[in-house]
Amino acid sequence: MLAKLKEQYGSGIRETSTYLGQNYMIVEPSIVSEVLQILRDEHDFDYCVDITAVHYPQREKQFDVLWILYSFLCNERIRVKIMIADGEMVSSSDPIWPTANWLEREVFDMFGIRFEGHPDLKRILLPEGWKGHPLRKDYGIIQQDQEWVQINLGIESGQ
Amino acid sequence: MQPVATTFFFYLLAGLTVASGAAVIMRKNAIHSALALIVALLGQAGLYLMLYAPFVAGVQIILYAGGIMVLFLFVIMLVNIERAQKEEQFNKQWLVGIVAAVALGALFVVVYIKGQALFPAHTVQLPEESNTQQIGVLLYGNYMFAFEIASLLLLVAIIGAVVMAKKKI
Amino acid sequence: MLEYITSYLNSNTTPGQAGNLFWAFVYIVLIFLGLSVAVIAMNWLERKILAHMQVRLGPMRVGPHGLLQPIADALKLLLKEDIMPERADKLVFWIAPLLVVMTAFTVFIVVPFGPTHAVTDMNIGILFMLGVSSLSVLGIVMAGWASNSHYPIMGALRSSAQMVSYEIAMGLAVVSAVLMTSLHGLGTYGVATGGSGTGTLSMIEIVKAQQEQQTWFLFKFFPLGLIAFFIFAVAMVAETNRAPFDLPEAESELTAGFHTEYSGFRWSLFFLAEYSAMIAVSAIAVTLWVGGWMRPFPNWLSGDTWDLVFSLIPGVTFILLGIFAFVGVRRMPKHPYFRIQTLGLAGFGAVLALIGVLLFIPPIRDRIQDIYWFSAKVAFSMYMYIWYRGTFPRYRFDQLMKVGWKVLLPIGIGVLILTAIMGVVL
Amino acid sequence: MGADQLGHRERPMTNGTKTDEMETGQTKASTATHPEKDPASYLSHLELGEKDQTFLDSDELIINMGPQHPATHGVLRVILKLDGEKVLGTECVIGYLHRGVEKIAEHRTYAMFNPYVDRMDYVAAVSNGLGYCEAVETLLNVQAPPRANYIRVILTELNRLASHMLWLGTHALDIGAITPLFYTFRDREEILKIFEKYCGARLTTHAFRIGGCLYETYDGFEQDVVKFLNFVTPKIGEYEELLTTNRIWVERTKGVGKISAEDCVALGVTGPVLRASGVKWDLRKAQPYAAYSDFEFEIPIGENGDTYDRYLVRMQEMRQSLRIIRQAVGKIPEGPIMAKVPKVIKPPVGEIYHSIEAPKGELGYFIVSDGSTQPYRVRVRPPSFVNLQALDMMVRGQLVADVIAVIGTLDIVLGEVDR
Repeated sequence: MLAKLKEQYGSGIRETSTYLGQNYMIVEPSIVSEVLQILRDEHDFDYCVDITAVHYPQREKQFDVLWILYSFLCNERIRVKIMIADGEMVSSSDPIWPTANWLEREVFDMFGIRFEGHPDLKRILLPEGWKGHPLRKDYGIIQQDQEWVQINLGIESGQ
Repeated sequence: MQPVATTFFFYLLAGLTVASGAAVIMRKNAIHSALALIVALLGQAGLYLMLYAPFVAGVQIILYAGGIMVLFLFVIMLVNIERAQKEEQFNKQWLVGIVAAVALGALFVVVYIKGQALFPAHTVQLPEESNTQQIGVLLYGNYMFAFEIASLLLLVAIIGAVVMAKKKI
Repeated sequence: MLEYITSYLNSNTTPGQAGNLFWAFVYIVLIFLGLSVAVIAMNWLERKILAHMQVRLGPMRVGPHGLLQPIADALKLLLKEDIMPERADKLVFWIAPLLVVMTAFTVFIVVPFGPTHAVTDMNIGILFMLGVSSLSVLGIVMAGWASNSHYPIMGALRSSAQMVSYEIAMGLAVVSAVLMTSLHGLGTYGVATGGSGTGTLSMIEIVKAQQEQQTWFLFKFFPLGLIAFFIFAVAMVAETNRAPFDLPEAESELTAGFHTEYSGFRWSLFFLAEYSAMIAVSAIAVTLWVGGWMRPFPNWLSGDTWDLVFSLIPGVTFILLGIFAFVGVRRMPKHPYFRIQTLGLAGFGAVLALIGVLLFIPPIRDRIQDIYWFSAKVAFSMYMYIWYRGTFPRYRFDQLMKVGWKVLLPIGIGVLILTAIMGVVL
Repeated sequence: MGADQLGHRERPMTNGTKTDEMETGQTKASTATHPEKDPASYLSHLELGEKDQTFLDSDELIINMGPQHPATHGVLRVILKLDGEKVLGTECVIGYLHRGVEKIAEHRTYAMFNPYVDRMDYVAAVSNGLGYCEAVETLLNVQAPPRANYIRVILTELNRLASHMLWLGTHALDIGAITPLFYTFRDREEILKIFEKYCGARLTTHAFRIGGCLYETYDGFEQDVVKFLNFVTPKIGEYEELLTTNRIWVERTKGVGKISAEDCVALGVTGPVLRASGVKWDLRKAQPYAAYSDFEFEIPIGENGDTYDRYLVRMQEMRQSLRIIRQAVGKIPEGPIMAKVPKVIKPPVGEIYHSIEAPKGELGYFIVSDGSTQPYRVRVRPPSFVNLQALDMMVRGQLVADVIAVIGTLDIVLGEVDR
């Protein structure tokens, strides 16, 4: 399966390997939605378990964005990973899996990664108008949007 | 039981009815108007009671005040009534209003002057105990046909309303 | 003056019909007080019974077994801040609870607790009851609208639709019962006992008709009476907005429905009205189908001996309740902390027993036993209310309408027609 | 039908009460930012939904359900767009209980973060702990000893029972049946007592440690569990007696909140909701963890994917849990309860995803390690969060009362939705 994909995209698939029995592949951001589509349609990865991201501030391409997929038919999981720089757009997988809607919103909320073609990209867990994206490594653990708290809650600080 | 303080209650109920009737047309708020109308209807029911017509009074309360007016309120709350539009209507009809008021006033004057001749004073002591029974006998005896026609008319009205309100049945 | 007062006692009619204002006033005061006590008692009983159905204890802290809890609650409600939403329609918001309470209490004018124990007997008694109780929906609609808030207005809309719908089924059931009163001159019960062929709407006359026909209308034209009663029993639960038809105040959907924005005393008025309305419709049901003030088995167990036995039951009941209270006293923990509670319970038991003893005195006994049987039947109906609440989930709005219009209404019409046919045939 | 159309209001308002008004600003802001919608998309959008064109020109009503509402199971806020009582669309506003668990994880050591996961799905804290411990164990490449695994299974299944009981009680309460709540809470109490005796805590237990269990079972643990099993088996029948054939219950739940298997998969819905739609999939069978491969049990499935089927599936699941516990207690092995795990947990660089079948669905942990004592990133895949997304689809075109029923049947815990 992976071989077939590799054949199709060549260097687009940068790495496929297994760590502790879990498969993952790293692909180029440009082809990720096609790969995901193929994985769903041709390889029965019909269940998108999770979409998430990891922040590596010291890297040039700061973010890992991950799709964790599962196939009911093969009882198998796979992780699709892309690496993008800050501010780079990722094509949304909402058309492929409707579940991606909220998951991508959460990634946007927490990391500030924008998804292209998402129907309703806005904050989900934090309130509208909050400044900053908490799960970035440069966002301190006790940091908060003082201004927002003061305006909307009428208190000095939320801590 | 002999009635007590008849005159007092008559003027009380009549005054209540007239006052709330005026409120119905004078309030700008549709809900307040509807509530005033309910009070007017209740006052009327009281007047019926004083005329020894308990059945009519009961039906007045149960149908008009308890049934129809509730539906009125229901519809007023549901339907969007734009206030401005309503006020405009009031302004444009002042001429008609005056004509109607003058006509009605004239009628009252005539009735007041010729009242004795028109309605000769005879007090009928209606049997309070069997009032309802008599209505029943009359309704299903003498006026059977008219009664059935009326119910048929209502049936047609119901079907018409359903046809009008529903897009597809 | 004294003559005016005593003259009524010999007359065999209600104070309203006798034209005795003094006694009418006394009856009104008695009914008002009795109803308030009944609502308070009902509050405690509902919480206790429901609690025991749900494997918990219910109120236990204020007074022995929480007996004083309703009083404490009433005090709390009276002292609570009365909040009126800023943008509420002040006048309507203010009138609504009053209207609801007024209608709920007014209907008791014609409720016959006994052949002479009613404020008055109207020629249109049952019509009056239905009419006045149908006015209470106005109060609910006004409350919902005046609050100027979303949940209350949805509650108001629901309740107006619901009550108007179920009033029709209720009316049909009532009419079939009224029809039964007119059939005693013709029916199988043979001897024309002066029946004119026309029925009556008067509450007292309806019970008297059952007395003459020697049957509860519940069992008349079996099973027609039973079906009519069943329709009424369902409709009356819907009319009073109680589970499983408590959609206008559905807690889990509309927070509290039409009285969401009410607090303190105003809210307690709604509460009072709800419970007195429950008692009122139960009273209608009892009057129409279950023989009103008549004691059970008047024709099977007839005769002076049985009369005496049944007339002793009220006193026995109260004495048993008193004994029950004393058992409770014995079972109270023997700790100084509980001394006041124990004494209170003992006092309560003593009062109950005293009432029981009083009820054995012949003049009181004869006057009171009608009221006792009537109240006992109403109390059973109230217990059913609590039972429903403990057992049933809530209907959805469309299902509620379906039950009202597509089930109860056709059956009601069918029962009405069949009753009429039976009356003619038999 | 909004308050502004009632005829006499000076200022137009979208929401009636004062508290609502405070939130109106937010609502407007959130709806104003909506871009153009793709009608085929599953989600959201209050602008969608056709208007009912009767001649009475009734308008839509937008109401806020929550965040303070007795039936939204916490602080869920659902903005409903209604036509009368019919739901045209919903929008969930979540995050009122957001505590930044994932951020906290990056500043705690692996062992220190363990108690935090209990606070997510506080109704099924043991399951959360199990998932986290197993994920870290996978990362460390260690195996918990068999006895620890058996204890884990027993406690987790007890927790599943407790979670389902709480669900049943509150769900029935939402639909208006008040009595089952007290019955289920009475029986849940027995479970909590066992937890308390085992680890001292009742709700947020922190029962397991990375590598196994910290506590050996107390004396009489097995007897207690068996006693509980014998106690609770008839009780489940009792619940069913109250509800399963109750006409009103059936009418309120049959055909309500229907969702097909395809939609479930597309929306990532897992757990009993997925199974009620007819997909026979349970992680305990599909990818057995702990000691689940040792036990015999069945995966109950439904047919229609409606609220009634979900109810039946969960009832069956409770019975299956009892079966698992009975087997586990019967053959619980002797031996150590802790694997050899270093005092300071420093997993090698790498990333791992491990998921378990929590009472609500697939609960997954994605952990990235940079070789230090603190996780570089912990991502929780919360079942409630993903399942809640299906709410909009399930309630479209149904009534307000059904929204309540569907929120109940999804069995969400806001602590887990918001984290």
